Amino acid sequence: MPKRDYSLDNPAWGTRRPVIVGFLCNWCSYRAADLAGISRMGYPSTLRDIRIMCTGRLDPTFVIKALREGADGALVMGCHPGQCHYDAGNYKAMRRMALLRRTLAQFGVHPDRIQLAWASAAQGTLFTETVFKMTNAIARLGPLEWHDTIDELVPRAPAMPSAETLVEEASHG
Amino acid sequence: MADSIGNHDLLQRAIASTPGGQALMECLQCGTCGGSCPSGQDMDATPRKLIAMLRAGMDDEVLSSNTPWYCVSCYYCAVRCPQQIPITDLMYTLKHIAIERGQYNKEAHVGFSESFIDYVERYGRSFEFGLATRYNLTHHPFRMVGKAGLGFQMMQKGRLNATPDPIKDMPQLTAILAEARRIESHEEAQDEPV
Amino acid sequence: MSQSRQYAYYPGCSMRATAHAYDRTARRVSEMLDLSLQEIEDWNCCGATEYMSISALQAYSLVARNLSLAATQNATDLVSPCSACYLNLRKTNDNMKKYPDLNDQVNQALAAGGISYTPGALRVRHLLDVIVEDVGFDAVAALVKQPLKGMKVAPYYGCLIVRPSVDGYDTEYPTHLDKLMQTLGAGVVDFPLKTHCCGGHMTQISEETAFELIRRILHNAADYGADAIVTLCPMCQLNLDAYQPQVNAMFGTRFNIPILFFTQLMGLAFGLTFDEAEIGSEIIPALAALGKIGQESPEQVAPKRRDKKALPMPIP
Amino acid sequence: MDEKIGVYVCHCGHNIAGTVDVEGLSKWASTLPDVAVARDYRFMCSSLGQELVEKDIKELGLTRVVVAACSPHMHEPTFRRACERAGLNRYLFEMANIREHASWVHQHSIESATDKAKSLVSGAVRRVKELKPLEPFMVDINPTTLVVGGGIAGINAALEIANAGHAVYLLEREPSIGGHMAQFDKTFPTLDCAACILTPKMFDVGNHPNITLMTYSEVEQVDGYVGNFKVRVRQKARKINTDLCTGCGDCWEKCPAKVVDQVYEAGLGYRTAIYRPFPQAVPKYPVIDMESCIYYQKGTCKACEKFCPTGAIDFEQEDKVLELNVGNIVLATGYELFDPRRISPYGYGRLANVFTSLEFERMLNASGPTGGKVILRDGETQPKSVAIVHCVGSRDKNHNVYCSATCCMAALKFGHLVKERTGAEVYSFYIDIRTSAKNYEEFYHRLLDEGMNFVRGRVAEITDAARQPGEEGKLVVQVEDTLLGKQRRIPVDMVILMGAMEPRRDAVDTAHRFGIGCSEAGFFTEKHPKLDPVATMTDGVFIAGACQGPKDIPDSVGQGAAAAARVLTLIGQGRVEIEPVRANIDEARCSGCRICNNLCPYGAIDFIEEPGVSRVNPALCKGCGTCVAACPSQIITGQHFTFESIMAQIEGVLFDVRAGNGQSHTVEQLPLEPA
Repeated sequence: MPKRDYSLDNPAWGTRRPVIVGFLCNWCSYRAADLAGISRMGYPSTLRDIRIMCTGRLDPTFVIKALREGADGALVMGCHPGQCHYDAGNYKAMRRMALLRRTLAQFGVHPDRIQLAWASAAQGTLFTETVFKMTNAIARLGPLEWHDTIDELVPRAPAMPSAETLVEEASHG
Repeated sequence: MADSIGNHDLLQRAIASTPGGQALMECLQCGTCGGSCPSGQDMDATPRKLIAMLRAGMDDEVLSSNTPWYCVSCYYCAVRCPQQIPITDLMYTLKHIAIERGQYNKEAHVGFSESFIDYVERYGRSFEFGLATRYNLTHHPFRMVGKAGLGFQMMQKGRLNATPDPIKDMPQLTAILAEARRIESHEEAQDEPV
Repeated sequence: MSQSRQYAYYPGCSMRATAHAYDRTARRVSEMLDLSLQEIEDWNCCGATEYMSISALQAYSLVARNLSLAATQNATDLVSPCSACYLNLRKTNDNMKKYPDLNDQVNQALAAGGISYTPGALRVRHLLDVIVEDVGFDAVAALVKQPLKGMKVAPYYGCLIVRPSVDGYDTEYPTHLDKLMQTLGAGVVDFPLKTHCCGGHMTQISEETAFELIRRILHNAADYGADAIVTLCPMCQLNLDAYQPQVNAMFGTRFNIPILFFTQLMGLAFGLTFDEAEIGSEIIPALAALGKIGQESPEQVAPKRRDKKALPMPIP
Repeated sequence: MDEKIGVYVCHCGHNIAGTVDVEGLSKWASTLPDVAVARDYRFMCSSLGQELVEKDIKELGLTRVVVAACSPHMHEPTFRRACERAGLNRYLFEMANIREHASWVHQHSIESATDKAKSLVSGAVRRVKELKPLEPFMVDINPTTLVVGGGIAGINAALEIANAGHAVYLLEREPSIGGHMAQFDKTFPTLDCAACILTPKMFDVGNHPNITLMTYSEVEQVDGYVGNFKVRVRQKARKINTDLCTGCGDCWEKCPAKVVDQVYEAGLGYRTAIYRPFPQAVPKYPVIDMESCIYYQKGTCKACEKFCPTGAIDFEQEDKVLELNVGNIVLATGYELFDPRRISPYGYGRLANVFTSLEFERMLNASGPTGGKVILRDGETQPKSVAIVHCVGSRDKNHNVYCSATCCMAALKFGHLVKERTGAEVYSFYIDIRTSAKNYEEFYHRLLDEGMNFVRGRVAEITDAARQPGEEGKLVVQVEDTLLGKQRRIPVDMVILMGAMEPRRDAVDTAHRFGIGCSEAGFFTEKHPKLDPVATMTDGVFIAGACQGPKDIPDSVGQGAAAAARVLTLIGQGRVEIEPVRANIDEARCSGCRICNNLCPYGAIDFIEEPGVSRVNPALCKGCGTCVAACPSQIITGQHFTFESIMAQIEGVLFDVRAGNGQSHTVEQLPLEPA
C-alpha cells in the first residue's frame, strides 16, 4: 500500500506540484476512475486525464507532447492484459510504451516518468493506488522542465501539421 | 480494565512490530486459529479471543494472558487463517512486549527462553544439558527427580554433552547481537505511543 | 558419473548431541547419494523458537550470521536437516528480502561483526527436499540393497518443514516422505497426524500440555498399526522417543514405538549395518520393529475390492 | 473560422458545488479563447438546464458546447440530444468530468479540486474546437436472440423472449438443459421439489415453436456488433440420429461400459458410456461419451447399435459447425462448485464420509444414486450424526474472499432434510448465518426450533484420528466454539462441505470471446452494479444468473427475465444507433504499406490491390484507433478522436504549466493530500 499522501521533500519543486497527464481507456481505466469518484476515494490532484477509446490508440507523440508542454510525467492506463475491449489494444500499447521509455531515456527522461498500468472498471482502489504510486515517484524525481532542455536540442516546431495542411502544401507546392 | 477499553496502544504496537500485522484489523473472529491450536485447551484465551481483547483495548489482560506462552509455533493458525493474519508471529511480538513491560503471566516460561538465550549468548550454541538442569532446578526442582533418569540414559547414549561446545568467533557474534539490541531498543523508543 | 552436487551444510546444535544419529546418517547417506555437504565454518545456534520472543532483531541477526558465513562457501543452496533451523534460516532469508527495513537493520547489526548478507543469495532447503527434488526417487531406488519390506512406518513430518509455507508442498498433508519410504520398500500408513505438533519446547515448560500432544501422535500411530515412526526433525524425535516412558507413566498407556530418522532407514535400505545406521541411540529400542524387515506383512497384500453397493470415492 | 463555444458548469447540487468553486470556474472559463458564453447552473441535466443550452445555441449561435458535470458515461447522451434539438450536431459537444474526476476525489481541498476542474474544462474547450460534425450509423436489430447456458436463468430468459414472439437459440454445453437446479431435490426455503417446478419449464423450452434448442454445443467465435452478431457454434456429435431416436433407453440399458458420472451425479453415481443424464432430460436423446465407449477405445462392442430398435445409433456422425446470425446475446453460463481437495485439513477425497454439497444434493434426490436415502459411502449405513461445514472456500483469502450467498440457506435445507429422513443429530458450523431474503430468516428459526445444533466457529480440521474414547471410527470435527471461547471436538458419522460458488473455469475466455469484462475471480462484469445489473459494457450482450456472481434460484430467475426484457426493448426499437467512432483512411495518401491490415483486431481493413491502398469496412470497424496510432504516414483518421483533437486537449489540460504561453510554470502551493 502506497502512503496516503505524497511529500515534496525534493526542494526542486519550489512552489509547484507534480503534473501528470493521464491517458485512460474508455472501457476499463476511465470507468475505474469514475468508480473511484463514486466511492469518494481521495487521490492526489496531480493527474489530469484524457479519455481515449483504447490504449491501442495511444500515439507515442501524445506522451512526448505532454512532456514537452510541461507535464512531469505521463500515465497510460488500460484494461488488464487479456481483457482489452478491443481484443489486444493494450498489448500493442505495451510494445509502444517499452520502446518509448527507452527512447526518451536517451533524452534524459527517467523511465519512471512514463508509466503504463492496468485497472478494470471494478478496480477503483487499484486506480487510486496507481495515481499515488506514480505521484510519489514523480515527487521524488523532481520537476521535468523538459521543454527548457528539449527546446535547445530540438527547436520548437509549429504544432504538428494536420493531414489537411499537408495536402494543402502538397497541392500548392 | 474497563478504563483501558478503546485505547489501542498495544494493538497499534503489535501491528507495527509484526511483519504483515496490518491483517489483524481484518480478523473475522471465525475461530479457525482457536480450533487449530494444539495447546488451545490450556490457554486462558484462544488466539481468536486474544485478538478480540487486543482490539477492545484490554491491553493489560492481553499481556498478562498465558496464551502467547503456550504457543508451540506449529503455525497451523497462520496457514489456515482465512484473513492471512500472521498469528504465530503476533504471539512472538506479544511475548516480547510483555517481557519488555515486565507484565507477563506467572505461567510464562521467560526463565526458559532466557536461560536458553543466555547459553547462546555465552557459547554461540545451545546447551541442552545445562539448559535442562539449570532451568528445571530453578523452576521445577521436583521434576528433576523424574528427569534425572532420562538425563542419565541420554548421557549413556552419547546424546547429551556434559560440557557446552562454543563457537570460535564469539567476539563477532557478541558484537552483532549487541548492535542488534541497540538498534531495536532505539526503534522501540520511537514505536512507543506517546 | 556426474560431478557431485555441492551444498552448504548447517547441522544445528541438536545434531551435535541429542540427534547425533541423524547427523551421522545424514552425512553417510548424502555421500552415497553423491551429495557433497560442506559444513558451514563456525556456524552458531539458530535461536530455535526461543529467541524470537525475546528480541526479533537479535533473532534475525543471529541467523543472518550463519547465512553470511554460508554465502562465502561456493554453494547456492544451504541445507539443514533440522526443521527448526531450516525454518529460522528460511524465514530470515525470506523476510530480509520481503521487508527492506528489516534487511537494513540486520545488515547494520552484521556490520558490527564485519560481515554482511544479501537476502536471496542462498536458497535455504531441508535435507529431505534436496533428496526428493535433486536426487529423485529413481536414483534412491537404484541404491536400495535391502528393501524395508515387511516393516510398517508412520511418516511424521512435524510442523516446521511445511509451515508457515513451503512452495510445492501441501502445508498440512505432504507426501514426499511417504513416497520416499515406499521407495525404500517400507509399508507406509496414511498418517493423519503427520504434520501435527510434537510439543516442541513445551516438554520443558508444561509437561501436561506437551505429553498430551506426544500421546496423540503415539496413540494414532499405534491405531494405524505402525511398527515405527519415521521423523526428519531432532526435536520431534527427542520428544516422541525420550519422553515416551514418561508419557506412558502419565496416561497409563503402554506405547512402545521406536522413533527413527528417515536417514537411518535410508542407510539400512542402502545396506549399512545397524551400527553404521546408528541403531541403538534411540531410547525406545527399534530392534523389534526392524526385525520385521523381510517378513511378509498382510498389508503388502492388495487391499480388498470395494463393496459393489458402495458409492464411488472422489478422484484423489 | 471563428468558433462560438458555450461552457456550462453544473453544481450537481452540492456534489460539485460543495468542493469546486463553480462560479469562479465559469467566470474563468468565459475568459478562454473562443468561449462566447460560460454559465453555471444547479442541475444541468434537468430540463431547465438543457433548455439553457438549447436557448444559447439558438440565440447566441453557439457552434460548440462544453458541459462540465459528471462522467460522460452518465449524461453525454442527454446533452448530445439537447444540442441536436437546438440544431447543433451532437458530435460538436464535449463533456468535462469535474464530478467523478474532481469534486468527489479532491474533497480535502476546494483549491486543488477547482484547479483540477479548470484543467479538465480547459482541455475540453481546446478539444471541442477540433471536433468534426458526424452522423451516427443506424443499424437494424436482428430480432433473433442467442441464449448461452440452459440453466434456470437461461431457460427463463429464452422463454420470456420466445413467448413475446421472437426466435431464440438456446445453447447448452451438456447433453441436456436444466443446469445445477436439475441436480437438486428440494429448494429452500419452501422445500418444494426442484424437479416439479423445473421440468415443466424444460418441457416448454423443448417444445416451443420459437426456441431452437442446441445442446451438447459450444460457442467458438463471436463477430459483429449489437443487432448483428455472427456466432460460430460447434455442435458436438451425439453419435445419435435424433430423427430416428425415440429415447426408449434400450441402448443405455444394454451398454456394458459403466463410468462414474462426474457432471450430473457430481461423482456420486455411475452412468453408461451411452447415456441420458437424467430421466426428465430435454432433449430426450442420449449421447455417446467417446472417452468411455468401448467401441471407440477398443474397436469392438456396438451393443447399443445391435439393440437400438430404430437404428438411430450413428458411430460415423461428425461435429457440426454452424453460423448463427443474432441481434442480441444473453450469457447465462452459471457457476462451478469449489473443489474442497484444495483445503486438505477437511480431508475430502481422503476421508470416505466427507461429501461435497453437490454430492449430497444427489444423495437427497429421489432419482439419485441412493434413491434419496441418506447413507454413508459404504452404501448402507445410515448416519447417526451429521456435520455441515459452512464457508468452504468462501470468505477465505486463501481461496475466494467473497461470500457465496447461497450456502447458508442450502445448509439449513440439508439440516432439515437429514433430520426428516434419518433423525440424526445435525451440527452446523458457521461464521455468520446469512439469511437475507424473503422468508429465509423464518426458515432459520424453524431449524433452530427443530433442534439443529449451531456451533459458531469455522471448522479447523476434520480427522479420523481418534484422540479420546467415543471418537473411534468417527469423523472428528475440531473447532473453536467462539461463543464459548473453547475448543471442541465433535465426533460425527458424516460431514457435508458447503463449497463456494466459483466462476466457470473457462469464464475468462468466455468473457473475452464475447467482448465483455469480468472480475479477477472470473464473474462477468455488469454495466452498472446498481442501475444496470444485467447489461454489459458491450451493447447487445447481457448476463444473467450465477455467471455474474453467486446467486440463488429466485435471483437467477429474476435476472433471466430482466435480461429478456432488455433484449425485447432493443428488438422493439427495431433499429439502434451506433457511434460513428470509426477509423477512416485517406486513400489519396495511403502508401499501401499494409501495416494497419494485420493490426486490426476485427479484420476490418482490407487491402485493395487496385489502386493498392487499404480501406476500412465501417461495419466491422469498432473505432479502437489502433491503426490510427500505427499509421506511419498518419493518414488514418480516428473519427471523434482525431490526432488534432487529442493534441489540442493535451495543450488544454496543461494550460497553466505550458512553456511560452506567458504563464510561469508555477501554480500556487496547495495543501498536500491528507493522510
